[in-house]
Amino acid sequence: MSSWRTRLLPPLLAIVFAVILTAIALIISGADPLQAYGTMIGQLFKGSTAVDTVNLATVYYLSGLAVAIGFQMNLFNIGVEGQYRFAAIVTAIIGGALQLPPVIHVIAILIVAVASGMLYAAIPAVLKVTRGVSEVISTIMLNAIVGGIVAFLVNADQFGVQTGNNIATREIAETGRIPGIPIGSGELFGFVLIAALIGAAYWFMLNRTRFGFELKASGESTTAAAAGGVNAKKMTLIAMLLSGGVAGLVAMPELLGRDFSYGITSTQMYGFTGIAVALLGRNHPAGIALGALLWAFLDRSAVSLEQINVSKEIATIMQGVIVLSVVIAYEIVRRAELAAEQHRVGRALAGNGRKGSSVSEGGAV
Amino acid sequence: MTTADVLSPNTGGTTMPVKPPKRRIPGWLKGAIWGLLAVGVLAIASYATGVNTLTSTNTAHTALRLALPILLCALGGLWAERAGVINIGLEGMMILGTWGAAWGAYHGGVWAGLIAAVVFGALGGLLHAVATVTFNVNHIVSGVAINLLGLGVAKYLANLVFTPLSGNPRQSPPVPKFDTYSATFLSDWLSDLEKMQRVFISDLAGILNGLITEVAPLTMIAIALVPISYLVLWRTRFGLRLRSCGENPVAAESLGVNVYLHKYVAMIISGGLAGMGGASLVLLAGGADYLENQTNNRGYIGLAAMIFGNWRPGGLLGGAALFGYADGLQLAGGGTAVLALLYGAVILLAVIVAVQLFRRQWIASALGVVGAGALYAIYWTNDDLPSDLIPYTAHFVTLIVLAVASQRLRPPKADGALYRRGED
Amino acid sequence: MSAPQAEVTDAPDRGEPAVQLTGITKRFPGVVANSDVNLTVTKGEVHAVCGENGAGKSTLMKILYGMQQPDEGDIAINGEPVKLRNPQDAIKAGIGMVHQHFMLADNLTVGENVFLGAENLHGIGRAARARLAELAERVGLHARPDALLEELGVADRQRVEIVKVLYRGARIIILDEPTAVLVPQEVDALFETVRAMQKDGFTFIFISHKLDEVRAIADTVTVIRRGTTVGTADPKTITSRQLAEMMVGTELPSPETRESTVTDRPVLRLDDVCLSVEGSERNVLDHISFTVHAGEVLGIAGVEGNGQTELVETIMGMRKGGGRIELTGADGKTVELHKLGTLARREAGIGYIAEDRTRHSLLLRQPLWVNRILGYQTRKPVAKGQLLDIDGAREDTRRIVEEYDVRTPGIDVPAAALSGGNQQKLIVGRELSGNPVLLIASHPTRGVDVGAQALIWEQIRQARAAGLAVLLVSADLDELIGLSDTIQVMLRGRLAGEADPATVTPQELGSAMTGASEDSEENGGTA
Amino acid sequence: KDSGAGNNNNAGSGDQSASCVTAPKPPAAPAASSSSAQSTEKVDGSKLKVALAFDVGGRGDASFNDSAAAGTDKAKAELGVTTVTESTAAATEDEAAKSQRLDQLASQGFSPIIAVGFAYAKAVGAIAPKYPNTQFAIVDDDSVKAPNVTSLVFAEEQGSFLAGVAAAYKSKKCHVGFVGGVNTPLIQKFEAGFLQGVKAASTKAKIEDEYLTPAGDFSGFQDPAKGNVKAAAQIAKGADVIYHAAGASGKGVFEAAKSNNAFAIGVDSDQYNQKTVEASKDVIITSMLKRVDVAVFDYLRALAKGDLTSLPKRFDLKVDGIGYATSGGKVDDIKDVLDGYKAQIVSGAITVSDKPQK
Ligand SMILES: Nc1ncnc2c1ncn2[C@@H]1O[C@H](COP(=O)(O)OP(=O)(O)OP(=O)(O)O)[C@@H](O)[C@H]1O
Ligand SMILES: Nc1ncnc2c1ncn2[C@@H]1O[C@H](COP(=O)(O)OP(=O)(O)OP(=O)(O)O)[C@@H](O)[C@H]1O
Ligand SMILES: [Mg+2]
Ligand SMILES: [Mg+2]
Repeated sequence: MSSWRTRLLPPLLAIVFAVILTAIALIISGADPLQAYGTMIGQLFKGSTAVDTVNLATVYYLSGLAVAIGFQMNLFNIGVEGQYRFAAIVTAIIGGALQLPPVIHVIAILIVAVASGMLYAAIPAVLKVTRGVSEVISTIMLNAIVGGIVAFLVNADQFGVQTGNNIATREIAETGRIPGIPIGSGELFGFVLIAALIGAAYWFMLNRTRFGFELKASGESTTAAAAGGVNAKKMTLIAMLLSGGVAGLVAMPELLGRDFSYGITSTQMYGFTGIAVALLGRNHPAGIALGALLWAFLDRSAVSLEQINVSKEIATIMQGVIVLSVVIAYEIVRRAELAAEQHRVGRALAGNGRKGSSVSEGGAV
Repeated sequence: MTTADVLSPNTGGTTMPVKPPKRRIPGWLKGAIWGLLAVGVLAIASYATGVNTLTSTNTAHTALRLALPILLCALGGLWAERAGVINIGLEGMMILGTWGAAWGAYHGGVWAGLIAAVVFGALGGLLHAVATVTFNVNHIVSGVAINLLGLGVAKYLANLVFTPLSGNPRQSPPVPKFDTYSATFLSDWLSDLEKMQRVFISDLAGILNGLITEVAPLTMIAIALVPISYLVLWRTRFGLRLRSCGENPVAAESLGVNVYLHKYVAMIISGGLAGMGGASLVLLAGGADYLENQTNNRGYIGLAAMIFGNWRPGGLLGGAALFGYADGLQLAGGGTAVLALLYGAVILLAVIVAVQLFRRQWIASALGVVGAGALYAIYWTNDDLPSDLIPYTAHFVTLIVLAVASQRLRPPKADGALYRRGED
Repeated sequence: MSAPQAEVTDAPDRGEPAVQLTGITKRFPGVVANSDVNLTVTKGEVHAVCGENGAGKSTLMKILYGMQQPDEGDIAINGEPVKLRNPQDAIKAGIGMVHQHFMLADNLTVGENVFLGAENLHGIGRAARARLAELAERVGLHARPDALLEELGVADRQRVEIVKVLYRGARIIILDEPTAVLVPQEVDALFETVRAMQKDGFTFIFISHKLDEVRAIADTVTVIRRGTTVGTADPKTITSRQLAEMMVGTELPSPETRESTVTDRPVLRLDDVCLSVEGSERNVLDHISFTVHAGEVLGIAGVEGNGQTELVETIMGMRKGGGRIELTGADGKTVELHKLGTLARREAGIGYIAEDRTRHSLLLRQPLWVNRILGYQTRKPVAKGQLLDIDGAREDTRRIVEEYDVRTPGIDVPAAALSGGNQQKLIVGRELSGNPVLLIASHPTRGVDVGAQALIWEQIRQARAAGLAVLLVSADLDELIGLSDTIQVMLRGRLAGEADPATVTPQELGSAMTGASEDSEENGGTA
Repeated sequence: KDSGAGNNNNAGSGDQSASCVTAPKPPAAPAASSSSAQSTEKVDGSKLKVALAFDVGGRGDASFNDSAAAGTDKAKAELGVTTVTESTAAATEDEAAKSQRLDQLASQGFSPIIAVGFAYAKAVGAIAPKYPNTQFAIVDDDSVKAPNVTSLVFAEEQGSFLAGVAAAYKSKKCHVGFVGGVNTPLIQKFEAGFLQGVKAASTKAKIEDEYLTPAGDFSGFQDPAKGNVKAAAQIAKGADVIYHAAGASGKGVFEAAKSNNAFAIGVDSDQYNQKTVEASKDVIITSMLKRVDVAVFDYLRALAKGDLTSLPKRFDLKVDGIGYATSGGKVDDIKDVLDGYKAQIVSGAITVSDKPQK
C-alpha cells in the first residue's frame, strides 16, 4: 500500500482543499484570492524570504522531531515549549559567559543546550515514572512556569543586560557562533546541516537500533514490550529525556546563527508549532521536514499578505485546515484503496469459480 | 457431586484478590471532607502567619472568578473524554466562544451572547467530531488543528466584523455584562463573622462570603453544571450510553448503542461548554470584551484540571478550584500570601505524615518529613519569593499536589481510541 | 457441494426453523470469510457450529447479529426474511450474542453493563435491578449489580454476558466459544443452564473447538471449512474423530506424551516464592516451591485467577516477589534470577509463550519480522550489538513461517492480520528459536484449531526430547494431562497438590482446582 | 441584585483630599514656552512614502500603535503626505519576520519606515545598513546606532511622575496603587516615575506596586480579568487611586475602580475618551500621555524639511512629547500643582529617575 497515491495524494488533496476553503474566506472578506496566492508564492523569490523560510523551518523541524520522539512512545510531550525555552535561556547565559576556542565553544554550547533541555524534561519524566503524574498536565504547568524562570534569569539583577528597552542575556562571543551560509541576499543558518544530521540520526535510531526498536515496541504495546524485556518506565524516562534533549536544540539555530542572545522579546510558541509539524509529518523525519517547510512558508506568507492588505489570519486558518484535511485525506484514500481491494478480491473469486478451497488458501489475509 | 455444589461456595473465589465488599465513601462526602480539611489548614496558616488574605472574601471571590473558565473547559473535556474522544481542542473552542459571546452580546444582550458562545464552541466540537468520529482522525491531530482554526477563524471574524465597530481588529466594542447578585443578608452576617477573626469560623465565613457575593447568573450556571453533568452522565440512560462509548464502543455498538451519534452529541456538548468557558471571559463584569489571545492557554489548564480530577465532575471541580484559588491568591495577595500558602503546605504535609505513620507507611512518611522540612526551610529563610515566579503559583501548586497525592488515574478505557463500526 | 464425507442429515422433519441463512458471502480485504454459507437452525435446539481457526464462524455469527453486513445472501428468522443492519435489528428479532471476546466495559458496573442499550425495557432504576436479580439467579451470577465488572472472574463475566442477552428477551442465543476459558465444572454449570433454558424454548447456536463438548450439548452440528458449510451432522452418532476430519480432513491429534524424557538435571528451581499485591492482605503467591528438570514438562492446573499468571510473570521478572528463583543453563551454571530483568532472564535461556498473545507476545501493527525481534533484540540472528540485523530477522522469520507452517501471505503483513492460530505458531516458533533451556508456556493452544494444536504440541514434545524443561500452564485439562510429566494444582496462590498425569482424570483435576476436595475434607463431608 | 457600579460619591470632591499631601505646593508654572512654535512654517511632505511597521496590536489598539497612526494621519493632513502603508506584527512571529517586513517595505521604495515598538530594534539594526538611502525610525528604542536610523524615545517617567502627584492629591486614604502589565524596563519607567511622583507629593502615602506578569510573558497586556483582580485586591488593601500601565488589561483596572468607588489613571492616550473603556470613564481622573503621534509627526516634518537634527533626543514634558490629560475635569482643581511640578521637571529642578527606587 505504499504506492505514490497513498503517500502523495492525501497531502496534495489537503492543500487543494485548504486553498479552496481559504479562497472562500478571502472572497468573503473582499480580497482577491488569486492575488493573495500570487503574493504568497511570489514572496519566495524576493529578497531573502526563501532562505528565511528554510531557516525558520529548521527551527520547526527540530521542534517537530522533539515532539515526534515522544509520540513514538505514546508520550504526549506538550512540554517541548517549556523545554526549549528553558534550554535557550540557560544556554544563552552560559554560552555568553564562556570563553573558549572556536569549535570547542560551539560544542560546549550545544552540550549545555541538550543537557538543559533534558533537565527540564526530567521533571515530567520523573513525576510520571515515580508518581504516575500525567505528562500532559505536568508539561502544561511547566510550560507556563518557564516564563517565570526566563523572566527571573534574564532580569538585569541576575544575568540580563538591558539595551534600550529590551533585556537579553550577554551576547555569545564570536567563537561560540555557527557561521551562516550566504545564499543570494540571505544567509542560511549553519545549523541547517546539524538539524539534517539530527533528523538522520533520529531515523537511524528508530529503525536500525535496538534502542529504537524498544522505544517503538513500548509505544505500541507496553505489555508486549514488557514481556519482551523492555522496561516501560525506563523507556518513558529515556524517551522523555531524548525528546527534551532535542527540544533543547530548538532555539540554537537562531541563538547561534542570528540573535546571539536570548531575551524578553525572543520568540515563543515554537514548541506548540512542533506538535502540529510532527503530526503533519506523521512522525517520519522526511515528513516532518516537509511539514516544517510548509509551515514556515505559511508563516512567512502572513507577512507578505499584509502588503496587499489581506488579513494574515488567512495563513493561520490555512494551517489549521491543512493539518485537519491532510489526515482526513489520508483516511479517505485509505478507505478508497480498501474498497478497491475488496472489489478486486470479489472479482478474483467470481473468476475462480466457486471452489471452496480457493478461498484464501493461506488461511488468513 | 453436582457442579453446583462445587461452584457455589467458590464463585467469589475465582477472582484472585478477593476484594472485601468495601464501604465506599460517597464522592460528595469525600469532597466535603477534603474541602473542610483544606479550609482548616488554610485557617491555621492564616492564623499563624497573620496573612488573612489566605481566606479572605476577596480571595475566594477572585478564585471563583478565575476558576470559572477553567471549570467550564474541564467539564467540556469531561463530556468529550467520557465518550472516548480526547479533546485538546478545548482552547480553540474556547476562543470561538469568546468571539461568539462578544458578537452575540453586542447585538442581543448577555443571554444572546451566552447562547452564541455556546453555539460557536459547539461548532468547534462538531468539527472535532466530524474529524475524529467520521474520519477517524487521530484525536490529538484534530485537536491541534482545531486550536489553530479556532484562533484563525476568531481573528478573521473579528477583523471582518469588529473592526468597523471598534476600530480595532483585535478587540470587540464594549459589550453588555451579566448583572451580579449577592445574598446580601447572608453576606452581612458572614462578613461580621469574618471580622471576628476566630480561627476556622472566620476563615470559613470569609470563603463562603466570597462565593456568594456578586455572583453572576453565568457563575451559577457553571457551578450547577457540575452536579448536572454528574447526574446526566451517571444517572440517566443517555449518560450510560455515552460513557459506554468511552469504555468499550464495540460492546456498546453490539448492544444497539449508536456510538457515532453519542460521540457526536458528546462533542457538541463538550464544545458548547468550552464555548461557555469563553463566554465567562467576556461576559462577566470586569472581564474583557472579545480580545485577541485573551484565553491565554486556559483551555489547556482546563484539560489538566479534568485529568487532575480523574475524569470525574467532583474531581475536576476540585482541580479548577485549586488552580483558581492559587491564582487568585497570588494576584490578590502577592508574595506574602504565597509564602503563607507555603506555610499551609507544611501543615498539610504534617497531617499527611501523621496519617502515613498511622498506616505504617514508613517511606512515605519519611519523604513527607523531608518535603515538609524543605518547604519550611524555604518559608523560614525567605521574606519574599522571587516576584517573577509568583504569577505561576497556581502552576507550581498543581504540580506539587500531583506529585504528593498518589495518582490512581483512571481514564475511560477507550479514550482516544479510533473506532469504526464493524471493525473490531 | 464440496466435502464428500459430509453425512448430510439435513432431515426436513427437524421442526420449524428459527434461523435460516442462505448463500451468505462476506469478503474482507484479501480474504473471503464466508462464501455461500447455508445454515438452518431449528427452534429449541442447540446447534453447534464447528470449524478451524479462521474458518469464518465468528464472522457468520456477527452477520447474524447484525454487526457486519453480508455481501450476498439472505437471512430469515422464524421464517420471516429480515434485514439486519445493526445489532438493534437483531435484538428486535430476538437474537442475542455472547461474543468470543467478551463485549463488556470493565469500568462500568455489572448493572450498567446489562442495562446498557436496553434501558427502555425497565429503565436503569429499581425495576431494572429487580429483573437483573431474577435473571442472575437463573444463570448463577452472584456478583452485586454495583460491582465494577473488572472485579469479576471469567466465569462470572460470561454469566453477565448471558444475563445481558436474556435481559433483552432474546430467544435465539449465539454462544461463540463460550467454554474456551472455563474449567470443566464451570462448563458443566453452563451446560446445565443451557439445557434448562432449552426446555423453556430457547434456541442456541454454539461454537466450540472442543468436539466432545459439542457432542455433549448439541442436537445438531454444522461444520464450516474455509468459509463454506461443509455439512450438517448428528453429534449423537458422529465421533469426535469424524467431526475433526470433516473440519480439517486430517486425523484428530492427541496431546499424549509417548515416553518420559525426564532427567535429574534441575533447570528451574523455585524456593519459597511469595508475591503480594497492593490492596490485598493475602499473598497472590504463597510460598511456592518446585523444580523443573531438563526434559520434563511440569503442568500447572488451576482455575484462572489463582495465581498462575502471577507465577509466570514472577518467573519472567515482570513482577517482583520474594523467595529464590534459580535457573541452571545448558552449561551447568546456575544463576539467581531475581537480580535479573526480564530481558536478562530471556537471555539466560527462557522462552516465554504468554497467555494473552495480543497483549504480551505481539506488536499487532508491526510486520511479522519485527515481531520476530521482540524479546530477542539483543541476540543473533536478529541483532548485532546495539544495532538490529534486519536481514537476519527477515531470514529467520521466513524460517519460522516455513517450519511452523504459519499461514501467511508474507512476512511483511502486520501480525494482526493473522488468525489466532497462526499468530500462536509464529510465537511458538520464535520462543523455541533462541535455544532455550526452559520454556514457559501459558495456554499455548488457547483458541487454536486442532491442526495448529497438533503442530504446537509436536514442537513442544520435540524440544522436550532434546532436553528442554517446560513449565506448562493450561486450562485445557486434556492438554495438561496429555503433555505433562508432572501436574501441580494451584489454588489461591498455593500449590494445593500434585497429580500424576498417567492416572488422573479431568474431572478429578477439576475438583482439585476448584478446591472442592479440600473443602469437603475440611467440612468432613462429601461434595 | 447588586446595584451595578459604584456611584462614585467621591467624584469631584477633590478639595478634601489634600489631607494626604505633605509637600508644599510647587511654585506656579511660568507661562508655557515649550510647545512647538515652529508649526506655522509650511512644509511639504508629499514626496515622503511613509511606512508604519506596527508591533503586535497594530492600528486600533487605542494605545501607542494608534497614536503612531494618528501621527501619520496628521502628517497627511498638514504636510501633504500622500503615501502611507501599514503593516502589523503577529503575536508569535520571530525576528526574521520583522526583518522581512522591514526589508519588504524598504525594497518597495518606502522611506521613511517607522518601526513602532522596541521589539523591532534588532530588525532595524539588521535591515537599515542594507538600505543606506532609506530613512528608518524606531519608537521606544535608542539602541540602534546607524546614520539612517532615528530613535523616537520618550520620557515616560516624567509623565508618570505627574500621575503620581495627581494620585497623591486625589487619594483620600493616602494610599495609591500601580498595576504594571508586564515587568519590562519600559513599564518600569512608568512605575519609577509614578513612585517618585507620589513620594514627592506625600511622604506618608502608602503605595501598592505590582505587575501582572513577568518579563517575556506578554499576556499581562492582554488580560483584563487579571488586571481587574489585581486592582480590586489593591483597592481592598486600601488603595483608592490606581495608575495602570497594562495595555488592554487596564480595562479591568478601570472596572475594578468603578465598582469599588476608587479612581484610576489611564496611560498612553487620553483614555477618558477611549471607546473601549467608555463604561467606566468617570473614574478616570487623568491619563499619562505618551505622544507617539507628536513624535511621529515631528519626525516626518523634520524629514520633509530635510533637517533631522531639530528633533529632540527624547520626547519629554518639555517638547510636549509627554503630558497629562484633563478630559473629564477631575484634575482641574490641581492643575496648578501639576503644572508646577511639570515646570520643575522641565527646568531640571526635579530629575525623574527611570529606574524604580523602592
Ligand atoms: N474485520 C475483518 N477484517 C478482515 N478480515 C477479517 C475480519 N474479520 C474476520 N476476517 C477474516 O475472516 C476469516 C474468518 O474469521 P472468523 O473470525 O470468522 O474465524 P473463526 O471461524 O471465528 O475462527 P476462530 O475459530 O479462530 O474463532 C479470517 O480469515 C479472518 O482473517
Ligand atoms: N481490522 C482487521 N484487519 C485485518 N484482519 C482483521 C481485522 N480484524 C480482525 N481481523 C482478522 O480477524 C480474524 C479473526 O479475528 P478474531 O478476533 O475473531 O480472532 P479469531 O480468529 O477468532 O482468533 P482466536 O479464536 O484465536 O481468538 C483474525 O484472523 C484477523 O486476521
Ligand atoms: Mg471466532
Ligand atoms: Mg477465535
